[in-house]
Amino acid sequence: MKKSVLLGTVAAAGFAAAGASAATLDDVQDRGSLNCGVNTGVPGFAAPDANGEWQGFDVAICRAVAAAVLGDPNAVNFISTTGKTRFTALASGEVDLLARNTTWTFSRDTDLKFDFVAINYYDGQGFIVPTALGVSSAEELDGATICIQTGTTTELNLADYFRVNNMSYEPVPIENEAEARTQFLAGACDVYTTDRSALASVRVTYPSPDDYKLLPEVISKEPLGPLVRHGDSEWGDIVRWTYFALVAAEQYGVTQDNVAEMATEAGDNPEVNRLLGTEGELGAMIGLESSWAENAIAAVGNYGEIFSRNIGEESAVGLERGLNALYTEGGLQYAPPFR
Amino acid sequence: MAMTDTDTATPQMEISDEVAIEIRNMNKWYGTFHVLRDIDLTVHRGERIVICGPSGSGKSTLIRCINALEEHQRGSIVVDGTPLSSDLKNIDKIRSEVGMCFQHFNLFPHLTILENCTLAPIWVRKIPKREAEKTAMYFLEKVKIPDQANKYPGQLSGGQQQRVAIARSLCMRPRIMLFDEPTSALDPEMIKEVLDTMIQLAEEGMTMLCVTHEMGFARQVANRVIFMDDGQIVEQNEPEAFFKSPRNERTRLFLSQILGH
Amino acid sequence: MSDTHAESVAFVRESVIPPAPPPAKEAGAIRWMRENLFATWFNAILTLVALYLIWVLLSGVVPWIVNGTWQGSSLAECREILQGNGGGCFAVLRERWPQLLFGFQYPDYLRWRPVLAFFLLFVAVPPALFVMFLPRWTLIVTAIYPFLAYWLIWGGTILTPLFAALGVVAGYLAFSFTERRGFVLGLAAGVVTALAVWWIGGLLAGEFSRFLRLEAVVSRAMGGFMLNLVLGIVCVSLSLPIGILLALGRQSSLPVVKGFCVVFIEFVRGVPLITLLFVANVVLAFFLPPDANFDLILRVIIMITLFASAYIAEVIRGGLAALPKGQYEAADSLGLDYAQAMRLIILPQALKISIPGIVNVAVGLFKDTTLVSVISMFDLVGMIRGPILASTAWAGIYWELWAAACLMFFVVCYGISQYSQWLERQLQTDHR
Amino acid sequence: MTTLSDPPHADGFRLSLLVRDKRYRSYTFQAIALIALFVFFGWLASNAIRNPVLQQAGIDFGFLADPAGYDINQQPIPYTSQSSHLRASFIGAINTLIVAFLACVTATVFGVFAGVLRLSNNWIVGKLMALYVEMFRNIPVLIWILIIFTISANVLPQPSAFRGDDPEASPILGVAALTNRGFYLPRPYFTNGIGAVPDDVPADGGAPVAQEVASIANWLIVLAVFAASFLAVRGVNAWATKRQNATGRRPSTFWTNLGLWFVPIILTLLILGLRWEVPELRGFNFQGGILARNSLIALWFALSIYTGAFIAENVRAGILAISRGQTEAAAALGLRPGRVMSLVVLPQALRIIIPPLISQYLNITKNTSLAIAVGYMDLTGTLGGITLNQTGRALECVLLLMAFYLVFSLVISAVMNAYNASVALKER
Repeated sequence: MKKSVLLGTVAAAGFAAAGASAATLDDVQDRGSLNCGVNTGVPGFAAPDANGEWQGFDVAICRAVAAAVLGDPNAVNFISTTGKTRFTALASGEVDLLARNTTWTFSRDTDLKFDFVAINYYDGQGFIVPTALGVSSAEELDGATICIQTGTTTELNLADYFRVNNMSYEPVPIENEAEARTQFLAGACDVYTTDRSALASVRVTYPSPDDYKLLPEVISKEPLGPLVRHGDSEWGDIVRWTYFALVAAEQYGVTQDNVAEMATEAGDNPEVNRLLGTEGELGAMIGLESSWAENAIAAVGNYGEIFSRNIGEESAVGLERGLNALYTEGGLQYAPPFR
Repeated sequence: MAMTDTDTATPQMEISDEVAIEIRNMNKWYGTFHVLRDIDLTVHRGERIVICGPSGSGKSTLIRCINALEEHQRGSIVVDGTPLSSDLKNIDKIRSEVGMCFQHFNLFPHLTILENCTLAPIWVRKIPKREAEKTAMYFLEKVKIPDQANKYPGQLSGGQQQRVAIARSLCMRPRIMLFDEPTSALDPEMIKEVLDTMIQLAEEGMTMLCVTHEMGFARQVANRVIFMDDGQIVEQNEPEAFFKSPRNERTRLFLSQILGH
Repeated sequence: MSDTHAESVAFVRESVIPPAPPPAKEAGAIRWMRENLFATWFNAILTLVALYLIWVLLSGVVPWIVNGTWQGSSLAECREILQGNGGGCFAVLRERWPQLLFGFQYPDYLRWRPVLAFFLLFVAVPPALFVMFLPRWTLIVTAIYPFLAYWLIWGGTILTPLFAALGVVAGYLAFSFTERRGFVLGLAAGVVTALAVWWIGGLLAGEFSRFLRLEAVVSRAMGGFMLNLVLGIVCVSLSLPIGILLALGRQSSLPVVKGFCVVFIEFVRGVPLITLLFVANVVLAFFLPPDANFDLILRVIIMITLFASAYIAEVIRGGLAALPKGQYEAADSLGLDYAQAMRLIILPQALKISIPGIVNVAVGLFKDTTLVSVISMFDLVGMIRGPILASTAWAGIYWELWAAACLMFFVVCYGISQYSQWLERQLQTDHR
Repeated sequence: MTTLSDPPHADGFRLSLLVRDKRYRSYTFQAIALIALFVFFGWLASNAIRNPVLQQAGIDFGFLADPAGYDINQQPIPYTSQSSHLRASFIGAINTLIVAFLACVTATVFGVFAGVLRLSNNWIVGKLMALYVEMFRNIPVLIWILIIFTISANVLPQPSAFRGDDPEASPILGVAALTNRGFYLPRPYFTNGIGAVPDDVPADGGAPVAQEVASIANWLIVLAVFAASFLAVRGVNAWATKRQNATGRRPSTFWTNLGLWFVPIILTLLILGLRWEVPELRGFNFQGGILARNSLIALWFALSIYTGAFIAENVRAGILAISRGQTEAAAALGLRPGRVMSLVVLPQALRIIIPPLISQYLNITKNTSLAIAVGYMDLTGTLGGITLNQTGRALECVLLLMAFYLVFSLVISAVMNAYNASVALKER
C-alpha cells in the first residue's frame, strides 16, 4: 500500500546518505582541528593548567598527532570524558582519538570494536593507605573499606585479587578523582586503589603527602594507550606511527631543540633521515606531509622529554621510568623500524 | 414563568416561500441511544419557530445538528441550499449563515465585549478590523449595551451577557438564528431584557429557531410551535391552536405542567 | 419599616453605638500569645519545643556567620585566621566566586557578556508576563532577547543570530500572508520561508564570519550557576511550544497523533531524568549524524527539553480540560476553524489557567538541571563536587560551599514561585 | 430543494476532498503524521546504522549472562563478583526498591507531621513548618543528598576513632555506632526459631545461605503474628461498633486492643529466642550487626525530607480543601473535635491527599536514581553504572534501565487509576 512505498523511500534515502562515511583523516583535515578525548583531570596525564591550557602526558599525544596531521599542535579540541562516556564518545565520532589512560584489554579491542594503537604507559594497579593505618602489604587488607573508581579495569582487578587471596573487602564506589580524594582524606575508606601512576600523581596533591604511602604490591597489568575506532586502519596507522616516531626520536637522540636542525638535511643515520623526511617518502605513505614526524617532535619533544616534563622524577608527580624506559635501557618502550 | 404581555402588537408574519432549512428523515444516535428519530422539518425564510418539550427530548440536539455542532448519522439537512455533509467547505458556509446563542452564553472571557463581537468577522469573514468594529458597535447598540463595549464578559450581568452573545452572532450577518434555551440560565428579572431583544430581532424578519420554555414569547412571536418528545416531533401548529387545543396527549400533559401553576 | 414613631412597639435605632476598646485580656501581645502560642497545654509544649529548636539552629548558625572570615587563600590560612572561633571560612566563596558562577573554562575577560545577558533577562521577561499591563510593542524586547542572549553568551558573528531572527520574522510574515488561504498552507509557507532564510543566512554567516564578531565561546566552556540558568531558561522556553503541541495532540481525535503523544508523554514521565541524561551522554550520539556537531550541552538540552515538554504538556492538558465545552462550541458556531479556535480562544485561556502549573514545572526543572553534574558537566554542583573540593587549597571545606549553593537556588526558586503566586492573584482580579 | 447531502461520492471523488472532507481529512492528517514519524525515526535509525562501531558491535543482550566481575557492597540476595551482570542488575533493582520503600515511609511521616503542624493554630510552630517546607522545596534534592553525604563522611567519626582505651567516640548506648562509613546498628536474630543461628556468628558476619533463608522464615512467623493481632483488633472494633449500634453505647476497647497488639508479639519473640547482635570493632571496621552505609543514609534521609516537604503541602491542601463548612456542620451535630477529624474531615481529605501522595511516591522512586551521585548500588549504580562502564554496552543498558523504571511507574499509575476510579464511584 501507500505506506509501505513511503517507508521504502524513506529508508532508501537514509541508506543513500549512509553510503559514504568519510575517513577520519579527511574529517580532521576538513575540520582543521583534532577532537581528542582526555581525562577529566589527572595531574601529569591530562589536566588544564591555571590558564586553562591542557597539559600532560596524554595531552602530548594529542598535540603530536595534531602537529603531524595538521601541522599545528594547538589545533586540538580537548574533550574531557569520564569512565562512562569515553567509549561512546569515540564510537559515536565525537572524538577522533581517545588518549585517556585506557587499559588495553581483549574485550575492549574486540567486542567494543576499538583499535589500541600503542602502549604509551605500562602501568599496574596499586594501593595507597594512610601511614597511620599501620599496613605494609596489600595482604593485610582483609576486611578493609576500599575506595575505587567505578567502570574501570581496576574494579575488576580488585575483585579478582581479593577473591584469589580469599579476603573480603568493602567497596566504596566513586565516580571521579575529586570524590575519591574527599572520601579517602575524610577516612570514609581505608584504602584507595587505582593505577600506580595516578596514585603517585594524586598523592603529591594531598595536604600532607608523607602521611600516605603506596603499598608495594602491583596487582595487575595496565597497559595504557591511545585508541581509535575499529575499521579505519589508515587513521590508526597515523596515530600509531606518530607515537612510534616519538619513541624512535628518543632512541636516536632527536629532541625538541635539535629536530629542526636535523631535519634540514640528511644526516648519518638513515633511519633518522627517513623519520624526518629527508630521505624517502614515509609521510606520503600515510597520507601526510613528509615533515609530519618533525612537526610532531617539534611540538612536544620526544618520548623521554614528554615523560620527564609531565610525570618524570623531576616533575611534581615524580614517577620512575621503570618499564617505560626504552628497550635499550631495560624497559619495554620499543619502536618498530622506520623503513 | 410566562412573560408578561408587552404592548407591542404581534409583528407581521411575512413568510416567503423560500426555504431556509430543509430537514429530511434525519436520525441521530449517541452510541446506541436513538436521540433523534425521523425528523422532518421545513423552515421558510422569515419563519419563527419555537421548539419545546421535556428535557432530554432531543430539541437541543436538533438545532445543534443544524449548526453541525453535532453530527447526524442519517438523513439530510440543507441550509440555504447548502447540503450539510462532511465537506468542511459546506460546514463553514452553513456556519457563517447560521448564528447560534447558547444557554450559558459562551462568551470568551479573555476578550472584551467588542473583541468578542469582532473576532469572527475579522478571522472568518476577513473583514477589516475597523469595519468589524463599526458593525459590532451597531449591533451592540441594537442590544442596548454599547457602553459596555470595553468591559470583559465577567463584569456583565447574565442578561447583558446573553445580549452580547446575540450581538456577537449578529455581527456575522447570519440569515438564520438558532437559540438554545437562551433564558434558562438567567435570573427572572433578566429574562425580559433578553426576550425583548429576541422579539426585536423577530420583528425585523430574522428566521429564528428557538428552543425555549417561554410560552409567552412563543405566543407573541412564533408562527409555529413544535413539540418534541422522545426524539420525535410530536406536534406542530400555529401558537394559538397549539396552546388552545393541543391534539396529542403528551403535549397536553406537558403544557398543563408548564402552564398550570 | 418606614414607621418611625418613637413610642411605637417597633424599634428603630437612631444613634450609632460607638465602638469600645476590648477588655484588656482580649487585646495586645498577651492576647496574641495566649491565642497563638499557649492556647492549650499541648500547644504550650509545642511552642517550647519549637523555641528550643530555633535556639539550637541560631546558636549554630549565628556565630558561624558573625565570626566568619573572608580572608585567606586556602583552607589552612583560613583556619589560622579563624583560630577555632567557630566561624565560617567564606574566603572560599570570595576566591572561587567566578568559578561558582561561570565554571572554570569560560574566559574571565568575557564574563561581562553572560552577566549582561542575565540582567537583560529582567528587561525581556516582564513584557511576556504583563501582556495586559504593558503596551504590546514591549513584546518586541522579549522577542529579540533570545537572539541577543545567544550572541552575548556564545559569541561569534552577529549574522548568525541575526539571520536566525530574520528567518523567524520572514517565516511569520509568509505565514500571515498566506494564512488567509488556509492555516496548513500558511504554516507550510512559513516553514519553507524560514528554512530558506536560515539556509542563506548560514551561508552568509559562514562567509562573513568576522562581521561584528564577538569572541566565540564553545558550549563546553559553560559552567557553574550560569550553566544551570542557561539550561533552565533554554529548556523551559523550548519545551513550552512542544508541550502545547503535545497537549493538543493528546486531546486530538486522530488516533495516530493521540497515540504518539500519549506514548511519548507517559514514557518520558515514567523514567527518571537521569536516565534521559544518560541517553544524552552515551546513547544519543549514535542516533545523530556524526558529521554534525552535536556536543554534550546540545544533546543535554535536547533531552531536558523533551523531559520538560512532557510535564508541561500534562499541565496544559489540565488547563484545556478545565475549559468549559461551551467555549469550543461557541468558536465552532462562529465558524472559526481548528487552528483559529485554538489560537484565539482555547489556548489563551488554557495557558492562563496553567500558569501556576507551568511555573511549578519550571522551578522543578531548574532544580533538576543540577543532575547534569552526574554526567560530569560542571554546573554549580559539579563545580563544588569536582574542581573546588578536589583542589589542594580548599579540600575539606563544605558547609560554606553548600550553603552558598543552597542560597543561590533558594533565592531563584523561591523568588519565582512567590512571583508566580503574585501574578496569579493579579490575573484573578482583573476581568472579574 | 431535496438534495440528499449524504453521498459525497455522487459528484465523484476529488483530491481536494482529502483535505476538505471531514471523513478523509483525519486520514490525510494521520497519514502525514505517520510519514513524518517514519521519516524522523528512519533518520535516527539510518544514523545509527551508519555508525561504524555500532554497526560492528551490534545490539546484543548476551553480556547479561557474563560474569559481572565487580563487587557490590549491599547484597540483599547472595552475590559474588563471579555472578552474572543480570544478577547484579537484580541486586540493583532490589536496592532501588529498598531505599524507595524506606524513603516513602519516612517521607510520609515527615510530610503528614509537617502538614498538620503547619495548620496548627500555634503561630511559631506554623511558621517553623512553613520554613521547613519552603526551604526544602526550593533547593534541589541532589544538593540535599550531597550535603548529607559529605557531612556524614566528614563530621562523623571514623571507625578508628572508636578504638583504644580512651576512644574519641563511643557507640550510642554501647550498641549503635554512627561512623563516617555508615550506621552500625544491632541486628536481631533468633536462637530458637527454625534453622537457628548459633550465638557466635562467624567473624566475617556472613551466615550460610541456608540459615539466612531459615531466619527469613522466622521473620515471616513474626509477621504472621502481627497480622493476626491486626485482624483480632479489627474484630474487636467491629464487635464494639455492633454493640454501639445495638445498645447505643460503645464499650471501651482500649486495653483489649493494647493487649492484642503487644502480648502475642512479645510472647512470639520470647519463644523464638530473640537476641541482638551488637556491632563490634574488629580489624578495619565494625563487624556484625546491620550496616546502613552513609550512601544509603544520605539518599534515604534526603529523599525523605525533600519529598516530605511536598507531601506536607499536599496534606495541608487536602485538609484545607475540606471546607470549614464540613467541620462546622459536624460540630453543629455535636461531634467532639476528635470525632470530627476521624469521621468527617480525614475520610474526605484522604481522598484528596492520596492521589498526589502516590505520585510523590513515584517521584521518590524515580529520584532514587540519584543514588549514582553517592555510590549507592541501586539499579542506576549497577546496570546503568558499573555494568554499562565495564561492558561498554551503553544502548542496551540504558534501554533496560528505562524499561525498569517505566514498568514500575506504569504499574503504580495503573493502581492509582484504579483507586481513583473506585473513589469516584463511591462519591456518587
